[in-house]
This record gives sequence, structure tokens and C-alpha cells, in this order.
Amino acid sequence: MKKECQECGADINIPEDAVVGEIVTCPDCGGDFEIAAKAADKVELKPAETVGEDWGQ
Amino acid sequence: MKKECQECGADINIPEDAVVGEIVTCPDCGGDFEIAAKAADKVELKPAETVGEDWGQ
Amino acid sequence: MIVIKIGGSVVDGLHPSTLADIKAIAEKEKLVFVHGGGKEVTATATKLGKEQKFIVSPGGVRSRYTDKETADIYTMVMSGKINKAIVGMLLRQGIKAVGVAGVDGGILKAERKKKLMVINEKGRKMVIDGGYTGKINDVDPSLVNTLVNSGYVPVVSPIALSEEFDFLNVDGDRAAAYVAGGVKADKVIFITNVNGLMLNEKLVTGMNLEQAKATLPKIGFGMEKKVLACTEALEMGVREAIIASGQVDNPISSAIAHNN
Amino acid sequence: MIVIKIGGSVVDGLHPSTLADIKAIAEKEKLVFVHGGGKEVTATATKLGKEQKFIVSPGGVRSRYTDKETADIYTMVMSGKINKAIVGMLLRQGIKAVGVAGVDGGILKAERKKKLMVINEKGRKMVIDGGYTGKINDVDPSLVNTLVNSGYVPVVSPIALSEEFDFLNVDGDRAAAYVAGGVKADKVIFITNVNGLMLNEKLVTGMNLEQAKATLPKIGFGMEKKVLACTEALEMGVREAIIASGQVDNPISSAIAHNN
Ligand SMILES: [Zn+2]
Ligand SMILES: [Zn+2]
Repeated sequence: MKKECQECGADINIPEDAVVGEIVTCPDCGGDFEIAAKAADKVELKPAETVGEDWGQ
Repeated sequence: MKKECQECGADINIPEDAVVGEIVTCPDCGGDFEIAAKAADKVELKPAETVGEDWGQ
Repeated sequence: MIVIKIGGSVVDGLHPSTLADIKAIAEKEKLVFVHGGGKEVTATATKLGKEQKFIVSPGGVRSRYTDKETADIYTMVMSGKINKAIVGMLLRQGIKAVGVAGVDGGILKAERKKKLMVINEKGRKMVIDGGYTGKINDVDPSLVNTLVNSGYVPVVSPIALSEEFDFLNVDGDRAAAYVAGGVKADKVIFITNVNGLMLNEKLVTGMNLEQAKATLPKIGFGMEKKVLACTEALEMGVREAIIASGQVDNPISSAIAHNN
Repeated sequence: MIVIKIGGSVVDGLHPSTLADIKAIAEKEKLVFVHGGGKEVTATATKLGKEQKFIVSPGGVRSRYTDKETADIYTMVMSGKINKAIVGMLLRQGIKAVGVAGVDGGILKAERKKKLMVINEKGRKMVIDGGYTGKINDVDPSLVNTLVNSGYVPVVSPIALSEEFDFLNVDGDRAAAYVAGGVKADKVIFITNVNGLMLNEKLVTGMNLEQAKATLPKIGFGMEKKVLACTEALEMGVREAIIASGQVDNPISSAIAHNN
């Protein structure tokens, strides 16, 4: 499945087995998008938030 | 098995299956004794300490 | 200062108004909590694969047998689970709670029972190693006073330090009595799940120290322990000891006001 | 005042002289301990039948995934087991230790991570619910100051309070940095199992804040966290931050004296 990048319009490839929450990256602009919803033949993307790595112990 | 009471000299009956730590009571004077050691045919007694009942929770 | 003994929770089995009641009182009075929580210790110990052994005294009293492993679990659950759950509950009310164990800063000292008398499986009396339980014999009120005088509400777990610096399982009611005695509290309140002490089918609404001591032999074990704790607190200089239900509206204010 | 960050024990992996060293320093200086203990949390969680899930960040950092049940176990083990074991050890030395969690008296506040970015089992980046971990963003030094000024040695567990009053798993090194910053400590010392920070195969014996910040990207994760904590402490007004080995004779005095 392919989806248009919200930033630059390039095609982002969505793996068949991708699940909600996974991050896909635009091959052209490098933007990260989170899969917000996914059905058999359609997928919704939203810009991925940046999260730090300070996760306790 | 019988054992002489250290207090009054009466015979205290020691059950065959009694184990070290068990308390036996003299039928005459009512004294409590702890079984300090026990072998096939002999037993050692010592006066039982009084312990309270305040045991936490 | 008021010392309040609660069970293993400030909410379970207590009236829904309890937290708001505590909040209102904390705005006017210096408060200290001492908690129990034996049931939760048993539940966690069981989950950890350490089945709790209960022993029965010649007097018929059933108690946890606290070997070293159980003492460690007891300390962990009391001061890490129950204590912090109560602290969290109070913090949510805007009360500056600080949870400590009775061992912290040397608050509670106890004498370790070297031996325990139990009824064994053959129904015969027997002496066993005492494990890690103790009878409180000293209290250092400094830490509790320091915290209270700085605006904090201490929440104290019933763990005491032995002479050999072992951590001991001690009775929560008597821990509350000693803390109250140590800080010379105005009141110590024991919140229970019954209306209070019943004698001859009547609720006792007041007794002086002598009356309480004379009454002790006539009372069943759970309540006897609370009345005993009351007499100990009074003898250490606490002005009033109250046994009250947690299941009434505003249970702490109600106890203070002697609403029976 | 000196804030000392130790692992999950004052003795395991540390030089046998450590306790006597602490005792000697405590007689001259005001001390505060902050501890870690992730391994013990994992061990107890596993015993409780709650297998710990570890997640890997896109940067390759492996961390505990702290769901609600894990947060409860984390709190129980950190503040009930590890904290009290350290307190017991110090009490045995005659040091008036008081164990508190970072939530007690509102010492440590943290921002809960709403989302975490991880690498999933297919090797792809993925966003998951943040669970109960947080980044410390505020410290209230009052409780620690109150205790220290009354002659106690506080022992603080790395648990912080979220804005919603949840208890959060926070990094112990940064907890130590914030406590040290909050009380404006003279020094914060991070005791480790290595000699200190190695750069270009040489032990770093001193850096100023600017140098430390510039060096951060060149350091591996475990040590990076400590150097980051050092820079945070210095920025909050701590005069000196030391990363030192616990495996040398009198490790704390040695660190203070800059014996490398
Ligand atoms: Zn793009
Ligand atoms: Zn006799």
C-alpha cells in the first residue's frame, strides 16, 4: 500500500503487515509519520511526535 | 516414657511421639517443662519460659 | 497532635467521606498516621511463592509466623506498598504526607521474641524459635516531631528495630500507641470496622484508665489489643484514646466529637 | 552537603571499606543518598509472575516498560525493599538514616511520557503508550533540608510524582542530580563499578560544564546518563559533580579527595 506524504507529496510505502502505532518514513523528505488508523485498503497517517529517551530504569 | 518432675518429684508422662520443643505439664504441681533433648529411651526436660502473646500482625 | 491508626488503606472499608474529613482536620491539626496491613502482606507473600504459616498460641490467638524471609516481605509490603499507597492518597488531597517505617530514624525499638509458645498439629504446647516479631519497648519521637513541626503528615509503618538492628513485625495498634505516647499526642484514634468496644451488649462510650485496665480480661482478642493499646497510650501521657468506627460519615471528626 | 548516588545496595559490588568510610564522612558532613535498583525490581517482578518487558528505543537504548502493574511493583521494591535495606545498613553503623521515596513530601516531580518510540519485533519504529516513566522537571528540597538539618541522613528512592499524582519510574542518576540541585549541594558523587569516564582510552580527571556538555555525544549510554546528570546538577548550582569507582579503598573519601 502507498500513501502520499503530507509534507512533500512523495509516495510513502506502507508494509502490508504494518500496525497502528508504527512509524513510517518518507523516502524523499525523511519525515516520520505514525499510522493512526488502518483498514484493509486504507491507512491514515499523522506526523510522529518526537519523544526523548529518558525512561527511568 | 516417664520423667521425674524437677519441682515436686511426681512422674510426668512423656508421649512417645513428643518432639524437642514440646511442653509437658506435671500432673501434680502443674509446672510446665520443655523437652530439651530426646533419644530412644531418654528425655531431658528444662523449665519452660513464659512467653507472651504479642506477636505482631 | 492527633495520631490516627488505620488499617491497610485509608479508603477500603472506610466511609467515602474519610479523605475529605482527613483533609479538613489536617488544615487545623497536626496529624500522624500509623497503619496496619497484614492481609496485603499475606497476599503478596503468597504471590511470591512464600506461603504464610500461621501459628496458634495456647490462648487461642492466631498469628503470622515471621521467619526471616517473611520479615523481608513484611517490610517490603508494609513500607513500600501499603505505606506509599496511603501517602499517594493523601498527596492527592494536597496533604504533604511523608511515609516512613518505624525503623527510620530509630522511631520504634522492640524486643525480639526469642521463643514463641504455640499449639502444634498434635494439639500440644510447643516452644519454637521466635522469628522476627517483637514487642515495642521504646520510641524516639524526634523524627515524627521534626516532620510534624515542618508541616508534614508522617505515615508510619509498624516495623520496629531490635537491639541487634533486625527489622521486626510489630502490632500496628501498639505501634500507634507508642508513637502517640512518644510525641505526647492529645489524642490517639483507632479506626476500626465496628462501632467501638461492646460490653454486655452495650457500646462503651467512655472509660478512665483504671476502668479500661479492669475491663481488659473481659474482651475478645482483636478488641483487647486495641484497648490494651489505649491503656498504654494513656500511661505514656496521651490525653485521650478513642476506638471508633470508620464506616460513619466523617469518621475522624465524628470520633473527635464523641458522636456515637 | 554531599549527595551520593549508589546502586541498589551500599555493599554489593562496593569495596568492603565503604560502610566505615560513609560513617567517617557522616560525622563531619551532611549526607544524602539517592539509590537505584532496577535489577532487584526485575527479580521481584519475575517472582510475582509479572515478567518484565524491555523495550528498545530507536537510539538502541534498552529500558523497562513500566505499565501500571510494573509501576506498583517498582514502587514497592524501590521504597520497601532496597531503600529499607540501605537504611538498615546505615542504622547498623549508628547513622540516623531515614528512607523516603521521591514522592514523599513532594520531593520529585516529573512529566509522564505520554508516548514512547520503540523498535518493534519486526525491527520497525513504533509509538506505544508511555506507561509510568517520567522525566524529572522539578524538585522541592524542603523535606530533604528538614531531615538533614535535624541530623538525619535521608535515603531517597527514584520515584517521582506526576502532575496527575501518579508515581513514576525515574532515572536514579538524574534523581540524584535534581536532589543535589534542589538542596544546592556542595558535591554530588555518582558511585559506579568502573573507574570513571574514559575518553580516548584515558580516564577523565576533570572537566568544566562546557567541556562536559561538548563531550556528551561521544559517550556510551550508561555513562552518558551520568555525565548528563552531572551537567544538570552543575547547572542547578551544585559546585562539583564526581563520577567515581566504588571498588577502591574508602571510595567516597577517595572521590572527594580526587584520588584517581
Ligand atoms: Zn515527504
Ligand atoms: Zn511437679
